[in-house]
Amino acid sequence: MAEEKIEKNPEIVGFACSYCTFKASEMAGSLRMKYPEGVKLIQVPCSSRVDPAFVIKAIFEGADGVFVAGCHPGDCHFIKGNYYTRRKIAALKEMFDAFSMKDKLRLFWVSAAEARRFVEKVTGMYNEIKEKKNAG
Amino acid sequence: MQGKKIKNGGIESALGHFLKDEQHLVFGFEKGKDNVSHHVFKDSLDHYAPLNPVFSANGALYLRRIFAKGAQIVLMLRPCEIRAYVELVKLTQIEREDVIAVSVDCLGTISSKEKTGNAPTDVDPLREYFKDPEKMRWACRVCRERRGVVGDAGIRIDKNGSLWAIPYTGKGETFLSLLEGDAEAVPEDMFIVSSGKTEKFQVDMETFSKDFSKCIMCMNCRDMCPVCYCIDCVFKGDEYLPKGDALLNKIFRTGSVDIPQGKELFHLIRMFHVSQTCVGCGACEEACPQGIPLTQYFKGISERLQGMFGYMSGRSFEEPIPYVTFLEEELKDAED
Amino acid sequence: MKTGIFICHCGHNIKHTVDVKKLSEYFRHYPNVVVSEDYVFVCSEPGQDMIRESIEKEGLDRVIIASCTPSLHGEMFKDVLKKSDLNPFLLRRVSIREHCSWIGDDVEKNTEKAKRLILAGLYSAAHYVPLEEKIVDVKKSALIVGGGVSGLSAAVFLSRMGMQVYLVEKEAELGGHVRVLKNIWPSGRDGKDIIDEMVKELEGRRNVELFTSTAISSFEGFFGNYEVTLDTPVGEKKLTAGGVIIAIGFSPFDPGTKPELNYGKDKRIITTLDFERNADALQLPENPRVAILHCIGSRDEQIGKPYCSRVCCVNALRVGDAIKNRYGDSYVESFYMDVRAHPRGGEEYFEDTQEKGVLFTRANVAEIMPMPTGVMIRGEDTLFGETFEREFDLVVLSIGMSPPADSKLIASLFKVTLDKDKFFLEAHIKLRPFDTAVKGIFIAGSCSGPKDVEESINHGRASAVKLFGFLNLGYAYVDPFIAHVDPKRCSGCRMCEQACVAKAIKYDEAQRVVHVEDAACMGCGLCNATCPSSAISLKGYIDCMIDDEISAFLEAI
Amino acid sequence: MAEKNVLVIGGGIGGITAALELASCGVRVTMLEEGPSIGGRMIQLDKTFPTLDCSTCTLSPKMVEVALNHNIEILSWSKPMAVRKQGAGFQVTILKKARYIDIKKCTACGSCSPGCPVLMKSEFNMGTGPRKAVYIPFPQAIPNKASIDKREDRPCKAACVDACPIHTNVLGYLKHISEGRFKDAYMLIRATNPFPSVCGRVCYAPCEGVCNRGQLDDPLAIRDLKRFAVDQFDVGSLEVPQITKTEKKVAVIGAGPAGLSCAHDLAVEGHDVTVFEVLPEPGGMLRYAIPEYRLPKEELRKEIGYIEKLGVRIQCGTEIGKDIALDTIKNDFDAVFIGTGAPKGLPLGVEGEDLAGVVDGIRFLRAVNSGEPVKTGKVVAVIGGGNTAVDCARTAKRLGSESVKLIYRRTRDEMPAANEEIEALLHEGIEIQFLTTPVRFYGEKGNLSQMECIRMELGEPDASGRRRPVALKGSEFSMPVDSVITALGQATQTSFTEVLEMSLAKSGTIEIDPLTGATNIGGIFAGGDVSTGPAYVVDAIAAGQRAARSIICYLKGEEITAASAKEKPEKLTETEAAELKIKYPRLERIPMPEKKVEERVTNFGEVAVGYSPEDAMAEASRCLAGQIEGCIQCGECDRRCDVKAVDYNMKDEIVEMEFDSIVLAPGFDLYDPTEKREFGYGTLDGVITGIEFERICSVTGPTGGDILLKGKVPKRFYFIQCVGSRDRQSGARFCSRVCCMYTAKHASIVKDRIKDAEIYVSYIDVRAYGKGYEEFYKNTQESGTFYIRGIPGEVTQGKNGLVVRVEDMLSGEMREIEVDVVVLATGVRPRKGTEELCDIMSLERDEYGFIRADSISPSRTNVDGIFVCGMASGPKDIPDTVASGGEAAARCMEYINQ
Repeated sequence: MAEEKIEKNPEIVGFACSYCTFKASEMAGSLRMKYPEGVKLIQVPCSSRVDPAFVIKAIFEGADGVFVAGCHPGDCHFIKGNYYTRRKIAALKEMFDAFSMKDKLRLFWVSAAEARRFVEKVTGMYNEIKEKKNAG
Repeated sequence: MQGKKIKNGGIESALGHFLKDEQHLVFGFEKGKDNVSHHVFKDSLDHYAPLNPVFSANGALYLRRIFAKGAQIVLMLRPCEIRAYVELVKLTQIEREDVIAVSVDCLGTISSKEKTGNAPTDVDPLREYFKDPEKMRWACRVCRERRGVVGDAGIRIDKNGSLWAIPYTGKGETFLSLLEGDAEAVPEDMFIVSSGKTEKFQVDMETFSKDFSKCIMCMNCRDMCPVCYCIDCVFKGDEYLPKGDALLNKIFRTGSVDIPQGKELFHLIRMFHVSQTCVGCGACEEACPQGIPLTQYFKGISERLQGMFGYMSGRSFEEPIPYVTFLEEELKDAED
Repeated sequence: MKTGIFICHCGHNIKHTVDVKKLSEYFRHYPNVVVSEDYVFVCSEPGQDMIRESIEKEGLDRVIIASCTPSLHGEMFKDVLKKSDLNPFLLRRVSIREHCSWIGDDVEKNTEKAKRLILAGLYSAAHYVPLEEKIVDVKKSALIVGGGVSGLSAAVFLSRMGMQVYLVEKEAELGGHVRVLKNIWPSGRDGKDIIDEMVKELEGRRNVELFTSTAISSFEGFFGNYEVTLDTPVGEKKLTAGGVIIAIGFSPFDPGTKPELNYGKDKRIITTLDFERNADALQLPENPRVAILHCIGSRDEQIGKPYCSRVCCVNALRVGDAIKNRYGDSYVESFYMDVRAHPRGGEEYFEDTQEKGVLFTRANVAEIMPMPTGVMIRGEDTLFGETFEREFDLVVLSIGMSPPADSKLIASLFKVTLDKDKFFLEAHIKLRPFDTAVKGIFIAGSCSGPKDVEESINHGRASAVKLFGFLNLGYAYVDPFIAHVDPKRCSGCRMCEQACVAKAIKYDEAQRVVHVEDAACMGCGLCNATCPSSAISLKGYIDCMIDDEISAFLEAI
Repeated sequence: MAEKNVLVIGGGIGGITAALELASCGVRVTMLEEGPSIGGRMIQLDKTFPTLDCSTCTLSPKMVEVALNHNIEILSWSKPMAVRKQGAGFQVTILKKARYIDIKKCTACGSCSPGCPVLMKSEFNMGTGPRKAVYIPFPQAIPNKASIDKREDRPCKAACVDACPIHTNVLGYLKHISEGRFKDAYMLIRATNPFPSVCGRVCYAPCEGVCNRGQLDDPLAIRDLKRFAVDQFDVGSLEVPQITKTEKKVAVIGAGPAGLSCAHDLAVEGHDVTVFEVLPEPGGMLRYAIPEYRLPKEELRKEIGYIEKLGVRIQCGTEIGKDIALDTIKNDFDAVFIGTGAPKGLPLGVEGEDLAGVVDGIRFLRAVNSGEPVKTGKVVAVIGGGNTAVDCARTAKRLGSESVKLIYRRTRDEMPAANEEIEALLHEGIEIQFLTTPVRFYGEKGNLSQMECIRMELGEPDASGRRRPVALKGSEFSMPVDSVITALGQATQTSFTEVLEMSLAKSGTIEIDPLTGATNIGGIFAGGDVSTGPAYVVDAIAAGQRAARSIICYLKGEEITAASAKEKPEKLTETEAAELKIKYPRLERIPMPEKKVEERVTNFGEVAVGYSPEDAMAEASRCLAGQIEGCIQCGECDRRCDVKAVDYNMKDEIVEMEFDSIVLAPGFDLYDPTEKREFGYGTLDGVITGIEFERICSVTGPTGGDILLKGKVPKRFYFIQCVGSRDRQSGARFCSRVCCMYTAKHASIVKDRIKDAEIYVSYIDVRAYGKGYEEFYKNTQESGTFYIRGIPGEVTQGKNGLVVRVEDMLSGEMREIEVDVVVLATGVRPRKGTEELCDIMSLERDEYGFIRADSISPSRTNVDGIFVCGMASGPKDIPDTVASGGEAAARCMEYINQ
């Protein structure tokens, strides 16, 4: 009997800023948009609160992917926070790239109204990672 | 560029004169019986050696939290040490007021783990010795800046083996004034013309895990790192490395935990912490009892991450550390 | 630790796709959990009663409510805790509706996800400590920088409201640019009257101190208690201000920087400001030919002024109107790109001016050449695509507004930010136009971008009411979710201080550690992520909380 | 400082700013909002210029701030009716419109809206999409509570709903059908009825009997419309809802309508249900008594199939009391429902009844419905006057009998069979012999050949109110017959209950609490014919549902409570009926077509053909409830609301309040460009206004944020500025100050979302006067939007889209540009109601109707103490509105502290 292939579902941890992305995720929920349950969010006041160490920790605890998401550049509730986020996370991505795991970390800008975009971003990430994970 | 050609014994006499003041110190190298080592000269500059062919630790490590009032210290150190010093100044770990930092051209070093007795200490024999780059530590071979062009002033070696002192800041001018002779144009071509280059660092997690599997979490690498300046390391707490009850909790919750735990986590987080300030000196690797190729990783990562912002650690006192500043229009492709 | 977990069905909304019974059952046996219940509507009266009873009966010290997203019903649940004498910050909300039951249909997967989410709440809440909304004393006094119409209106309002007002003007006279305007459109009032009226009122008040010919030499401290040193003609003056309004206005664009305009080389080429000042003294022939040029120093990227100055189109209309009123048979031609007669009544004014005979030509003017017989204007009519040369007796340049000459200086003194054009930057261009990134420092009037007189008055008063709202109680509440420094762990590297947008972190030279000014902190957590040893941490979002949430999502259970 | 109270009228960004500023200064603010939520126009915007940041992101935190501020009280659905100056302050009469939702109870869970059958234009979406009559206007609404848009009282009393044993939402499904939403109609029926296709065919329709429209002209064809809705939908495609399983097991005895309805409701609740049925197939009387021509078996099978999909196991061929004892079942299950019906036919009790050729009607129908070969004679007499008798007669006719006669002892008026059934019977050529009853059967060799009858006359009324038939002595007569089918009534079969000593009535029915279905034995419930004696399908369903509700409580260990008592169907009073007759002219009921007699008597094919969609919609729209706008009080939201927050009887309130000052921020409306015929708004598809376009772009809008028109992504856009601004013709000389920029914003949104879009903008002057505006305009232009100076002369329908004719004033050429969408940047107008507002406050207005304000202190009105901010006094962009809100607050503070 052919062995049934067990599909492996990835775990994605996302950091979402309270003012934009978390709001978008709330709206995605209230509009009953669907996205994989493997995506779990941690709410932070501002994306700049995300210490790259959290990302590294999540990866070593077994996350298949991590994303950091905040307001679009220039729209930060804390005025400039996300510019710092961008620097740090871009650097961390470069570091991940050096370790040949660039696709595990992503940075998204999602405003509070962009529920659709939020869903598209996380679903896209989930599916890509899932495909890789199941490819071998 | 203007500078002063240093006469034979010029440094010794100038700094010796400088040390006459009770409060004045020189931090450089001392020639011992069978070794050259870091030394703080207080009253005289006896046995002073401008060059040290053996790398055991980064001298900037000892400078952290020097806030002495009134003392005047002249640093006569390798470029990698001065660069670390510059970073520490930016991080308010050293009061710049008290220090004149002079970077001395570095012809290369060998590891303190090698037999150290047979490396020469004088300029010319050393130049000869390191003609074969394989003798050098890997960190030196691919060093980004072996030229004495950082800090307040530099000691450069010209093609003929003569030493030149060149000021870069006001403090550098003060240093120069200690030396005899008049300022003159510095020759264009120096012995060390350019610095080494590493290839873009690329590795995979498997290799990384293998390389670090030997790690015993002694954290010597952290302790000997000149730019790992924290008084209290996050790894002392339970957030990343649970200990005691916290560890027990975790074991009860999850079933089992590898001991020693969190090797990868420790090194990667530290790597990110020092990514903008690492000078690639390789002190961590010197300190590692397990022979893990730390320099490759830390230097490799930091050069990639610094490159993103056109930053080079220790190059200038003015450049802000990239993580505490930003440009509104940059990193357009950072977003996925 | 005694944790109570309350899982809401939200009618069918959650129960529909999450096995709430299974969850409450699972957590009932979890260490440190003493109550684990599911209920149809935790937010309803009986639901709240259930929580209250559990707190009182079981002595709960943590409450976890797994229901809708935290932004809903947040305050209400906090009140429930308060009523039971439990610190409201020991409440953790877990969203299992918007983030779980509504986004997937698979009951098993959703239940698993909900379990992880609640677990994250549980782990995180274990680190919660009671927090208090702190109160800081604030001085009921305001420093107003700039004595133009904005600053004066702010001062008038604040003084009427009984606040101590210090108004600082670098010039010898108060009133700024408005003082010279003889006929302010649309009211037709004399600027001097408006200014004198306000100054007179201020001078008559005991709670107002006016400083002219005065500069600010130092500015220290934090929201509610700013220490200010003034350099006055009679010597140094120190004062404490609770808040600041920066209303330093604008600088008129200097047409001299565009040599092709030949401004300053011929008295027949003047600016709108010159016209306002000296309209009566102008010497013009019987039936004068007058050209008015729009957008001088505005919408001009070549000279680094890409912005529209907002007021100059109406100023240009004013000139045309005035000439036409005085010389009925004059020839007045306005050269424009777009006529931005946008203010209330502006469009009508534009039409009226056209009806009075002012010609409007959409044109690019290339050159202004003084000739013996007149001033020659050469340009291209962009409607007809033809070049033209015409001679005029008077050329009026409708100049734009440039940022105040000392904007950089003032910005660095108060540690606030300028925009790309060197005007002051608002915290939010639309909804927080008076706030800066620094708490207690406000901006008003043209210093944040060109504005007309009416708008500047508007701004002055509006920013003043904002400041008053901050200070009027004499104390202010501080959000509990702010940064906090553990001095024993701080290495004093000052990275956080450099990064802090709110400028709330201060370095203590003696101790070589930083501390946070509670009142100034905005609570973004950037400092926490910047500090390598997490010596500075954001209350409510400290490292171990977030780290444990990560663990809760991922570790084997 | 004594506490001061200020009234802020309008909950848009202007009002919000003023209110927050005042509250921060320690003033108590009452904010009146005419609609259900604060947020004003700004919350309707997708993005705001020039930063293109999202409007919701920036505004909703402010709205939350208002809601949380202890100094601010929001009164939604409220407006001032009268204002009187009193000293320096004002006394204000406020109308608080009823919300019909108790906001203290409402949890904003949103369960109500999906069920509401009334679709209305969404104000929030500017009519580009629908909303329900019960609704939360948008997810971020403050207060975040539902409202019911009830505008007038329903003209009828909804007697249909009260008459229905299962309270079918008749009003609701008729509303759906009348507007063509057939699936929604079906789902609504389904919500309270697991056998819609059965009830759509064979229900006795008590609803129609009481239908209030029947008092005007004809009652609605409620059952036939149900049948129509059922026909539009395949039960097989119905998805099974998510069910959370419980550990409880329930046994249902009898797979008739009562048992299966009970099983259905229990299964949805997650209980594990097993149904025991003695016959080989489930369905009970529906399966074995009702003839195929009335209820096709296939329909029934589908309905039962769905119940099985819910996880109900049906164990056929198992007789309780024989195969399994009742006490075993009681022990094996957590609860039991008995719905075994009344399966026994009652004997006639006359001589010769045992002859071959005399059969019991129930048995006869069961045999036919089981597909057994049944032969009836040439001449058949059916005894009885009920539906069963009629079914037997019509069945016999179809089986080929030459003569079929119905023998009934009373007259037509007393016949219990449904009128239309009798009509059909007569139609099919079956004769009824009234006032006759058989007294004896004769036979030859044990086979029936003759029947002796006696004539009857009607005497005194009996207990049932019907006049008792009395035999006329000596009127006996004989008739030849081959077959006699007796259909005189049915009885229960309850001997299996004896093991548990269940209490039974004399007639053999099980005694239950009629409100809960509980028997005298704990955990055992009963309902349907077994407890009432023979009744109708819908009564059985009701009984099953009632018992299910009780069992659910029982299994939870909760007290078993009776469902709320049924309202009695109410008639219109005569005056009401007379008034309505005038209001709603006579409209006759549209009959449902049936097969021709010749076609139908030869086979068992279904007789009733069903409505066409057009007829169904026309018939459904006769419903009186559907004649009104807004909520029709169908009760669906109430049924769905778990916290019972719905209150249709809520009344508008009028309150008197005192304030120290008033700040007006009623906002603005947008110019309606219909009168500008040349642009084709309202006549040409694809011509829309800017604010409608805004909604189409928005994630919370009708398309979820995709720019779609009629389901397609448009590629070519034409924006026309200054529509209704700078235009004497439309009475507005003024510049609206926002349209240039919102057009540039729209253009850039389009560019961002539709990469290959072609965009044109017509303008007179581009008034990009605010901070960052000029740069934004430049960017828009540079990223490929074509600006054309000149306003088009007309927009017409071309072959491949709309054709815009415009003279490009810069090139002087006349152009014809073909596009998919024309967006009109309509100007600003005073908000509807501004005039009334000004009148009650004695405020002056300017020539355009905006509130007149001072030119140097722009919040001052002609009445001291009343201030104005935002667009109410003339066009403003958002920053100016915020500034004016602050200024108004400042003036107001000065005024109240004088």
